[in-house]
Amino acid sequence: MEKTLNKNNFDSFITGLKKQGYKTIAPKKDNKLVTLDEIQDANEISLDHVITNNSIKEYFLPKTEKILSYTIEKNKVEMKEPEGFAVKSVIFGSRPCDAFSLPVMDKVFNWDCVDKFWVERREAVTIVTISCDKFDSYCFCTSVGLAPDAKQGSDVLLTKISNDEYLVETVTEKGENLVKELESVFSDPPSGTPDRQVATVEKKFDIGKIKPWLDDNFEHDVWDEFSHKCIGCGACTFVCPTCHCFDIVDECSMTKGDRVKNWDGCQFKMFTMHTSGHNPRNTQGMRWRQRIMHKFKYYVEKFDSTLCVGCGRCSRVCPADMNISEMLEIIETEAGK
Amino acid sequence: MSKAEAKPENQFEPKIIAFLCNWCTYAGADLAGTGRKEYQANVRIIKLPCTGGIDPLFLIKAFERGADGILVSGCHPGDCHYNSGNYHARRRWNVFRPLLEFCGINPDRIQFSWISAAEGGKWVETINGIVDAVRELGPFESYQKLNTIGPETSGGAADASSETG
Amino acid sequence: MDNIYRPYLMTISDMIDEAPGVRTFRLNFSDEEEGNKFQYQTGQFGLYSVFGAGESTFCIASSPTREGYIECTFREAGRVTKALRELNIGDTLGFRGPYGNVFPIEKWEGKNLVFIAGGIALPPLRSVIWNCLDLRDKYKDVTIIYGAKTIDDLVYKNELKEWDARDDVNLVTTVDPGGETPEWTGKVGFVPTVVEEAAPDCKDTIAIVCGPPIMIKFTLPVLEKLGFKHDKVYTTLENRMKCGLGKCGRCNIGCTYVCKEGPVFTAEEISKMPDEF
Amino acid sequence: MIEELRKKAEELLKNGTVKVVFGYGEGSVPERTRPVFITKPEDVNKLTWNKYCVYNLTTYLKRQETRKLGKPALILKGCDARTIIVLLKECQIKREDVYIIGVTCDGVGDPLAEKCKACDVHTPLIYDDLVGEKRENKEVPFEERYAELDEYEKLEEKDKWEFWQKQFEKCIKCYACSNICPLCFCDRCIVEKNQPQWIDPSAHPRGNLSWNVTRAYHLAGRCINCEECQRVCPVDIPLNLLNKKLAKEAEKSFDYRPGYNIDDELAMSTYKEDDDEDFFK
Repeated sequence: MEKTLNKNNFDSFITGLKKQGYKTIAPKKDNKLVTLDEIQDANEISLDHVITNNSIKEYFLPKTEKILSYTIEKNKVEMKEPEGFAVKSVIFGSRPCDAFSLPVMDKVFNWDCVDKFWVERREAVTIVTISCDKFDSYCFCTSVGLAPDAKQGSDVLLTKISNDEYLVETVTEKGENLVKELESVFSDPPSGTPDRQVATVEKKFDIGKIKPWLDDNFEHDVWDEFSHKCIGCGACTFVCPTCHCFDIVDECSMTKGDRVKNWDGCQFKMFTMHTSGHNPRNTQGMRWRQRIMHKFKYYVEKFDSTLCVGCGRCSRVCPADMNISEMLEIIETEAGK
Repeated sequence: MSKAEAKPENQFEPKIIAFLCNWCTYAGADLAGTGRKEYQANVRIIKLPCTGGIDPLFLIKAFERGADGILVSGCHPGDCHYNSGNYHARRRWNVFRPLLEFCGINPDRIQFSWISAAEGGKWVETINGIVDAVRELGPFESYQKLNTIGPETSGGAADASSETG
Repeated sequence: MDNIYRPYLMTISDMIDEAPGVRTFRLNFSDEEEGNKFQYQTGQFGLYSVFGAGESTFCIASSPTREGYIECTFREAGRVTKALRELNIGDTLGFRGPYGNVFPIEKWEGKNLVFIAGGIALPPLRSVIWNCLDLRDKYKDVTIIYGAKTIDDLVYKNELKEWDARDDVNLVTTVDPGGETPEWTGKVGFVPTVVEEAAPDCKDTIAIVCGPPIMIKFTLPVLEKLGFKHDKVYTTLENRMKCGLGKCGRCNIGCTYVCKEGPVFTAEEISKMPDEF
Repeated sequence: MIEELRKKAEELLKNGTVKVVFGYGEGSVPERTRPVFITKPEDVNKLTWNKYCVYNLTTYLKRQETRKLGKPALILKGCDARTIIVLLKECQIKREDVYIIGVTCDGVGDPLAEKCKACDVHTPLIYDDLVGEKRENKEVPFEERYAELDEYEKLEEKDKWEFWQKQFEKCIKCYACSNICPLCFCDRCIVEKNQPQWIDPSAHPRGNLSWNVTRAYHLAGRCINCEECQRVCPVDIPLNLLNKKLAKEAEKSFDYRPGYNIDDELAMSTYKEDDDEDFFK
């Protein structure tokens, strides 16, 4: 289904969502950052950014979440399932790269056994994406097979067609239902071919050359050389929309507690360390290799999908300016040798 | 004590955690006890070898677990059983206290004192003082609110206020 | 939808101290119905949790032929194992599992078996040893070579006696040089050396090796020298895990998720993995 | 100045004084530089110097991977060089194990970094070689140095709490702040220790408060105000305000500023009998 949405109607769109019982999450300016955050009012929405600082991931895999609660009394333990974590919401104004990260991660959370915390949230949330009309030098979606107006993962895709008008394309049934629910705020589709204002993101490398090289170069000097500047923090993995590694810890008092799932990252020294002190990934080079391998080889082999959507967030936040697309360009060059 | 008798109904009873050095203040508190001196029963004592061994994290942990107020007390300067433990402690609190204040924690919730083994009376006074002060401030709800994880509001992990006693 | 992170509640019905810091728990399902439905095969592992301390991964040390309970053996090392040691008979703990693949014992029928273990790595082999011994007539010769640092550190001392007394089991125990006492009648020497001395015949034989990385590293070449083919040598790997379900992303060696595709691997499979143990 | 730096680096590598030079190279975008580790004299052209050289390269002295490269020469601004003095005082490095190429500096960042506004170390206080024209290190008055704190100190208690809760709430526990910090050199951070678990590793309000307060406190009387923690924070928490507050208190109470004088006792491992104790009962 195609429609148009005028910027002036954002207000009634957001009010409409509220009336229908949706929690609305949208890009919001907060000092230096633009973050996907809960909004109450359409005028909180920020639209002039390239990409939000946080990824869409945290609405499906929160930085910390309860997976079990329990009470302990003498030697009797009672368990309680967490409730209310999946809230009917709309994420409005996320980017196509972010939206695409969801079907990519569906694969691991549905693999073999189903992680209900992910799946139930996925069901509860409708994604209304806005195509990118600008980009920066860190963006490389086109290099990993995406596009600034890619539809995968979105339920509805909005694309700017004039200064204050967006083309509305429904992608899924869920999206179609949402548009129908709020029909009055949308206008008829444009007559003729609309002028889609979509950024032109240049390709930085040929993804086809990456995996074959990785297959043969588990041992290579580039891993150490490139990662000398890495400080071993988790910023890259935490802002990444597709990094999904987590830790499970218990937090409790004497009589009750929670089992909690927290973001964890492969760049931390402690990530793989055994209790004995032995660490299979003992150097930052090995950990950096794991990050690249996981994204561009292991995940591809296992789930037939690259675990990177080219959003460039990791490169933007890296304290030491480790640039992932630069790494991939180096690999491409090496592969051509 | 007359105060305890005149206790109005539903009066808020703050939980005070006292970190005491073994050699002076703990002995002082003991003296107050053997001297049958009464003081408000809101204090839970944690005895440590020396104030010099009290990590600021102890204080944070106490607040996490439901304390409304904290007392840190040890030997008077010059009287430390380990010579200089209390001097080091004093340096620590000199910077840590303003840090907490800077973060919006009322400094009256964390009090410091020197009470010797002979000062049973000062112990009674100090405890009554901090209990009254913290009662005035009310429960440390803003900190205890931090204990809720996720959307479920009932029963967060360290919703421990019911069990510090 | 089921919560895949929800553990079974288990009650400790028995415990035995095996060696300094090493303890075995026998666990029964608190909910009998759950226990009746529960099934596992030898080689699999689980996540044991102490409520309030967290989860820890180790194998199921009992044999599926012994029904109604599972057993686990652990050494006190980290936060969770320390909390486990503080539990007593009658206490409750959590168990998620069974996870991972299994020892293909049916494929081994009619063959000789050589089990080689070092230190605290006997528990995963104990499961498969008892499983095979309980189906004794399906296998030919059974040899167990087990070593530890000192006599004290040998685990399952009662069962070692039992195996030693059996005619149909050839048990070789060894302790590292310096770990023996004058009364010690077993061997003295490191496991790889003892394996070389014992020289099990490779013909029609399966070798199952489990131990610390350094022991495995030196034992595999010995087996190769004795003529064991890579696909006739099995081992079980241990890596740090948090979910056991192929999601948390830390146990992988190259493309292989130890929690899903392991923990049981043949030496052949291992030789194909990148060197990241 | 770039040429001078390159020449110096080349000379040190060629004559074997050092095995590696920690310096600044061109970054992903013109507004960024990145740490580079030059091990071959022919690579010195990768070194650069401009107003975007904000990093404090001394942080790589604590990392196993860069330590393995051998004796380093570090290109250090005045502020960064103060770290060396603290590290020496805390016995983390030996003077003979590092070679310091000091650079005089008029401030970095665009807009000018906060730390540069009250700079009194335009010329490093410790170096083996100095590149750039020597500047006078004029003392900046106490009030001016901590002026940034004023508006926060003035807040009401409730507003302070709300302000910081809003900031800490954002924390994702990526530990970039502590990993970038040249003075957070513990092999195993307190947050990585779980027996007992002093600080909840979860990124919830409780864990975030205890982490951020503890991180700051562990730098009391040590932080040299390089502002790296704040710069790298992916969620933009003004961490340096906490550090600065502690620095202010340490200076006020103990008349001590870290990284200025190698002969000064470390503030938190010494004491004076007449230290302030007005707040004691």
